[in-house]
Amino acid sequence: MTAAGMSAALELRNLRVTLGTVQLVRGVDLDLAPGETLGVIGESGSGKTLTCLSLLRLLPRGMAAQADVLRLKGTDLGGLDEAAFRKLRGRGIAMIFQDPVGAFNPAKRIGWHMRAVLARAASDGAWQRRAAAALSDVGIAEPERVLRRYPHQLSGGMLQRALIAMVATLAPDVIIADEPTTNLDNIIEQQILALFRSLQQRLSSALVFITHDMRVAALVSDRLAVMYAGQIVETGPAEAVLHRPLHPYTQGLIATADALASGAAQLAEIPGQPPSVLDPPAGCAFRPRCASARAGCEAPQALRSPGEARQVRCLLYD
Amino acid sequence: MDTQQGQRGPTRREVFRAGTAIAASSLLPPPALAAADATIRAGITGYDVVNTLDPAYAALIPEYYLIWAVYNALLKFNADMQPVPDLAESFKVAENGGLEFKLRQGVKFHDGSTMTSDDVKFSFERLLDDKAPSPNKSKVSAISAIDTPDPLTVRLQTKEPFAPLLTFLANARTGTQVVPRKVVQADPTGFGRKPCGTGAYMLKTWNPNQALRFAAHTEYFVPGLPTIGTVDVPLIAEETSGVTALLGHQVDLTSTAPFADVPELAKRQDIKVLRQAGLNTRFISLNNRKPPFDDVHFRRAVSLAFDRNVLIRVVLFGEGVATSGLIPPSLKASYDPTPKPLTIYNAQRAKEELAKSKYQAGTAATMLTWGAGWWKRIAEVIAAQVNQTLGTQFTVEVNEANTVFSRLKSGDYQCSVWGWLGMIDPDEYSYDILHSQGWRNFAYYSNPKLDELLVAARRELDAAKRGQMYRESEALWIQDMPILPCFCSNVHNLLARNVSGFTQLPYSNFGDQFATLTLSG
Amino acid sequence: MDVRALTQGGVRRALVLAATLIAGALAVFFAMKAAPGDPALTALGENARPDLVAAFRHAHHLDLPVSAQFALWIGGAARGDFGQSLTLAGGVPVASLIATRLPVTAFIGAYALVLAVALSLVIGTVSALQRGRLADTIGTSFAVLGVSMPDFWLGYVLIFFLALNFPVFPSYGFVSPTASLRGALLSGFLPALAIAAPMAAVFARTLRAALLEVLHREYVTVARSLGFGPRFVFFHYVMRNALIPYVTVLGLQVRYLLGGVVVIERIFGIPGMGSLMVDGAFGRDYPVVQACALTFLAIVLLTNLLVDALCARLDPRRAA
Amino acid sequence: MLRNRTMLAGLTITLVVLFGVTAGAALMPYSAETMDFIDVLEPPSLAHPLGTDSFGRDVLTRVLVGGRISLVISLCGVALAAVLGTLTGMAAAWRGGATETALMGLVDLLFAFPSFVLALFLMVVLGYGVQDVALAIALVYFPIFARLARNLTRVLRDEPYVQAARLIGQPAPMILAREILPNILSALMVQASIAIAFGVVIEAGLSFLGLGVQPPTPSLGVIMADGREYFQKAPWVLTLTGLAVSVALLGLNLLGDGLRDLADPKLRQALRA
Amino acid sequence: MTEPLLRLEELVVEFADPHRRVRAVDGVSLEIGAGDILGLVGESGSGKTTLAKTVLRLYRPHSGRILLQGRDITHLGEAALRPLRRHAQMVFQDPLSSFNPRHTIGRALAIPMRLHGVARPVPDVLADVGLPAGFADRYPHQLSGGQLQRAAIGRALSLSPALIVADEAVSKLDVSVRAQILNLLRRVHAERGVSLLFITHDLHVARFLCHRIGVMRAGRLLEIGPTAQVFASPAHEYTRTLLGTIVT
Repeated sequence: MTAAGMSAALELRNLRVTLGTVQLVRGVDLDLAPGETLGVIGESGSGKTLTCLSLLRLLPRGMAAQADVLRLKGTDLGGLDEAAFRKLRGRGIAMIFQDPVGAFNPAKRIGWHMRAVLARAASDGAWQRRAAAALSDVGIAEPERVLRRYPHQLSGGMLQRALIAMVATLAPDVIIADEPTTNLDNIIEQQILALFRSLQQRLSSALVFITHDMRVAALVSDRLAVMYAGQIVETGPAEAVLHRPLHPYTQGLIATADALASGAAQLAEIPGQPPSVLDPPAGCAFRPRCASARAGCEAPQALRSPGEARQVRCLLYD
Repeated sequence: MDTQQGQRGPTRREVFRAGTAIAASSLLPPPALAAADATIRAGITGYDVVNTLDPAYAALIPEYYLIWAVYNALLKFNADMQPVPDLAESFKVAENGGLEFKLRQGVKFHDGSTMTSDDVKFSFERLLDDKAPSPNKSKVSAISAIDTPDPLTVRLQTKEPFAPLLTFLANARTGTQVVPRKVVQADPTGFGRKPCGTGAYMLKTWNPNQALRFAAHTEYFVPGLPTIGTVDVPLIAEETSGVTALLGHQVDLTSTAPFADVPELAKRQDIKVLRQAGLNTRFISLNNRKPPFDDVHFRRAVSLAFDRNVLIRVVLFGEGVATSGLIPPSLKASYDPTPKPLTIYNAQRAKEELAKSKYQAGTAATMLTWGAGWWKRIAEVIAAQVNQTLGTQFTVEVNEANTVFSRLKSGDYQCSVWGWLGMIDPDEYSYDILHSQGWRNFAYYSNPKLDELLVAARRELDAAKRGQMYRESEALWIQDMPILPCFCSNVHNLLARNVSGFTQLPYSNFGDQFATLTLSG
Repeated sequence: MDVRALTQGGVRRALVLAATLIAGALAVFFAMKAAPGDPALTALGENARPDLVAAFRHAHHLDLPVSAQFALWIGGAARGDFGQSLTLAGGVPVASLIATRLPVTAFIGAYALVLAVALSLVIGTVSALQRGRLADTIGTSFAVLGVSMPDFWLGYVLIFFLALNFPVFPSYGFVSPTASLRGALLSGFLPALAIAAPMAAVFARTLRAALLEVLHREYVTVARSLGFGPRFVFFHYVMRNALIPYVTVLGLQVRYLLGGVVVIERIFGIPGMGSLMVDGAFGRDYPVVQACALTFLAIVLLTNLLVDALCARLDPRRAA
Repeated sequence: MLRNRTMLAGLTITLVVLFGVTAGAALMPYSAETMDFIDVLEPPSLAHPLGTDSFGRDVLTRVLVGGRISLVISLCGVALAAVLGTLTGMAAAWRGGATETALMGLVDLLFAFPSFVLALFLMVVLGYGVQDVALAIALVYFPIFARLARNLTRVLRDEPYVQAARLIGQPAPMILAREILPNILSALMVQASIAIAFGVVIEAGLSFLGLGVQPPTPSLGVIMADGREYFQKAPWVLTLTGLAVSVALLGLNLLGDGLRDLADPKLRQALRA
Repeated sequence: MTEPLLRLEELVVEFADPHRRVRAVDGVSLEIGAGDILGLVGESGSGKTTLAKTVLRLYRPHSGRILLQGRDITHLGEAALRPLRRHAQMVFQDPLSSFNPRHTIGRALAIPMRLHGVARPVPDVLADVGLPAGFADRYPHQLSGGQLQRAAIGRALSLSPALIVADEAVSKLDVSVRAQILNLLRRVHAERGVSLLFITHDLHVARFLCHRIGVMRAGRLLEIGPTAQVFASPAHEYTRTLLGTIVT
């Protein structure tokens, strides 16, 4: 609730995503202050990508999303029709995708993509010049040359920069970045992360940064939210979550990462497998893998607030 | 049946059908259009190959369709199939079989030159020339000398009287049409593609395999003819397509019509159907040398075992008559109208004959036939009926027409659907098919008494006596049943409502009628 | 370097094309020689005299060994001389027959292709956009029905139920487009439709599937996430990329299209390559059948080249 | 949902057709070949739902019997094409290099001929008859199966599980038979169901032109060619027979569509090419 | 001196794509001793996977030599390789596609053992990698990624190979499962003494598991050395850049 109030960039309450009778996202709340970065950590099937897509109303066919509240900069988005909502995409909320290669129309040059985006941004001047400027803002050398390239002629890192440039051109209030560096090599990943930081300073957009990698999340985020099986199981300031994780799942993830980084002889492991999306265990979904599981865990758990700006969905903190 | 019929294969249909002016005579002559500008589209149906328009070397039916329009012979047939003068003004038959012709005066070829007796002589010599043999040579080989005492007189000598010669000199499929000596000698091989005759129409353009265009010969020797300026002749491979083309107004006249369609088409108001008994004979050729047809009783049994009227009904859809011999009804002078009991369906007698034969029920035989169209239907119906009546096991084998003909010629068959069309003299039906030396004798039938009679008939110049001899011959061989006569089919032409002036003859004439065609509004 | 790669690609393609043509010629020639039937007898009549038959065989080199015949033929073919027709149009150079027939078939084929493309673009698009609704059901049903109808049967049905009742479409014959374009379009309509119907069905199904597949691509989601309008996304993203498989299938179907031409030409009496080949087949006109088969082969190969070039234009990833 | 309905419809029609051409034909009170020269060219009625032909035979009976013949011809042709094509395609893809170039060159050559031109040509060369038509269908479809099998095999060849099979030392024939074939079989089946439908069309087309099956064998093409002879007089024979053929093919095509939708996407891609 | 388990000499692998030749591996020489764990790190396109598959002779090298247990297998045909296959096995990146979707896990494990005459019950093999015996009857799609990767390791181990090549064996796994597999690999190495050629782009993982590390870029092996040494004092500029990305 830190960033709540009229000034919140984004306010989401109790988001549920369903596919037929299956609940894929089971009540997610998000709050972002302007310029804030929220890191969302989760494994495959945790529902983090669906949460993002439903914010943009771009869920795949067949899936339905419902939320009690969805406000962007205080404006209620719940009642907007598709035509009105469309105008909001890109400029109100924009998204950066995991696979930069698949994000571009393979039949068109980068310049075409830039031009199409520039047509949405209200500004003047020759589009080539502005497109080149936008590309060079994201650190692309020789932007004029890149404009003439087709997507398949560029590396993933280059494409991700170009996509970021496109989004940046629209100066959205909220940027959602869904595992934007997962498909990239280490060195490029570092550069893109740096780019995100500088971009955010420049645009003062709020950023939702989704990742499965603790270390990456820590680099960019002000606050962290950890998702497991369609629910947020822990949130808090990034420093606090990394150093004093509360939820057993978060604790396990951080222990593993620490062990790897320190070169220990044996890695701390979380036993078992992530739950099936189609049939998550009743109650606390982490219960079957949890060393601290006890009586009561089989009941659904609510979020508790054990400390300043922190929340955790675990019986241990009652 | 026509020789080409066999080889052109499945989709080919017979051509030599004729028609009397059933329709034409009942109508008043319609007012002619601006005839010189008019075009008539006369579709040749069932064929789309025309190789040559040189009468000496023509072999295909559609070639003759057109040759009849481009050339004239000394004689032509009248509606009763009697030879009457054409290029000749008159003719005399001598006791010894020699013929003398007085030619018309001032007949012009298409190139403007005048026809003389020398051109006639040249035309016959060409047929007889061994160096470039014509397929029609046999038709005129009886001629021993050709004299041209003056430019308008031609005398033909024969070693012995040869009665069919007169018929062969008519404008039919015998290659005796008159060609200009100078033009042919200038380019003997190219002549077939650039024909030049005395006929009512001359060739303008030739689109191989597609269409030909003819223009009126303005110096044609019959005053006032031809009436139509241009005749387009599309070559329509599928006979059924010819019907749809006529119904859809893409052609004005067709050379044939599918039997099945004729009864329906005849009911329509928007077209005219010309039909009459044709000059043809359809039969089952039996190999008299091979079992089981080497037994006369078996042959008789089979002949008695099927109903020819069923063939007429389901194969011809009523467009024909059952026959008891080879000579078709259109050759009135030689035709024998008396039905022969051996060719009339009689299950009881059939079984009796089978009992007398050395073969029994269960005997198998293969009946050859070919391709699509109604030929295979004949075989199917006969085999089914014979099997039902006699308990035999006749099967139908469909082959390529070429193959069937080769097998017939080499005697490598048991029985086969067969027939001939367009033959204009009884000699062709009798001598050729059943004389032991006849070249069409694929039955390998030999009967000395018949041979003798047929040779005598060839020499008989008196038409009435000659006709009687053929009737006798038919009664003679039918007892041996060397082949199974089946039927004679009608010939048809389809005309658009506004087309008149087409006189149908039994031999499926076509181009010879272009001259008198008229269009009404 | 791009230019060099391109020309190298061009040379390679030309070589492959030439090799395929030669191999095709070989196959066609020797297969035809193995066929039963004697062209001399077809040309001269079964009762032709032996000396005539011998003369015919000599004149057309039929008396030479097959390998020598092939050498003569392929040598001529390389110079555009396919010999002379034996039986169909005796003595006429086959090349000139083909020259008069090819434009007709090209016209009918192109006509059918245009009809099929036009029909399939509409049906495929509507089906994909209305997926699962009534329009889709109707469109898809048409598409499946279309492939299920034998084209020759459809040809007959069109003639008898359409042409004979609405004389604006001739039931028979063909007007050359050089003589009258209107006449050509009218006279070619029914045959082109008979050929096009099954093609349109296949194309429509392909387009529908391709559109649905592209609709699921991430770049479509990305485009929408950037706020691009639905029309813009559909034409520039979805349709543009769905055209790639569509054109590929179009190219593959040319062989069926040309196959359809063969039968339909004959039924409608259209003087094209198809009816020429059928007649040649019936008439044992070796040179004509060989030249036709080879010409058809060349048409397909050239179309493939064209489609490849088009695909390369549509899909920069495929460009050299 | 829709695809299930499509497939269900296809399956239903196919089963009805199969029943018709087997048991149905046997149950009909008429014979396909025995002629009845009284009830000639009767229009459709209760006694003869599709009318009678010019020999007085019940057209429905003939369509059912002919359908069986046509189906069997197509089935044999396609089966031959599928077996030879699959073997060729798999061998080419697995061996690669010159073998692949040579084999696929041959396949592409056959593939470059317009389908019906190839069939027509083969009929001229082979002669007419049931086996010849089946052979022509086989040769028309051989390149399609060969290309499909080759494309699929190339995709699967690089799949880790196939590489794993190589690494454990399975001999190539065993890998092809055990690891690859079962996984491309569904795509081949889809192609086969569509090919069988088209095979019937090829048979019908050839026989219709008079170059295919020859009477009295009543294949569908023969029945339609016969009906063409007297179309003006009795249009139902050609029209209704063609309609019956269309419905049967509709079933097969719907079934193929349904199967295609069920096939996994990687194979679906290859199916198209 | 004893011959190393695997020796590569100036190995070059080229691919002919339609337009040009691509040199995926460019003159790599290295050795792996018995019981050694060599990590190959590098970014995508550096040629490390191609190198791994060439070592196992899934690809045919263009030039150079591959010696496995002292035997030159560079140009051996498929048939000659077959009996040698059991000595070198592989674990793939994508666990699901490493199994024939139509075979049960039990069958997938039994086939290699039967081929090479190893008589060991499938449940025992499953137990080795921490899977319950009941999994033998399941099909691949019924297992999670981590479970499948265990089975894949079990399949490789069942032939008692001297060398296992693991190509990004944990990169497709969920974060919470990765540690399990890494621990398993380490345990397997300790218990069986099998050598590992471990391909990864994750430097943490490489440091955790490998004795020695080779750094590849654009088909070339830039440097190779003991893990601690490479991490502490990288010889190549590129290695330094790469190590700079490590977040601690």
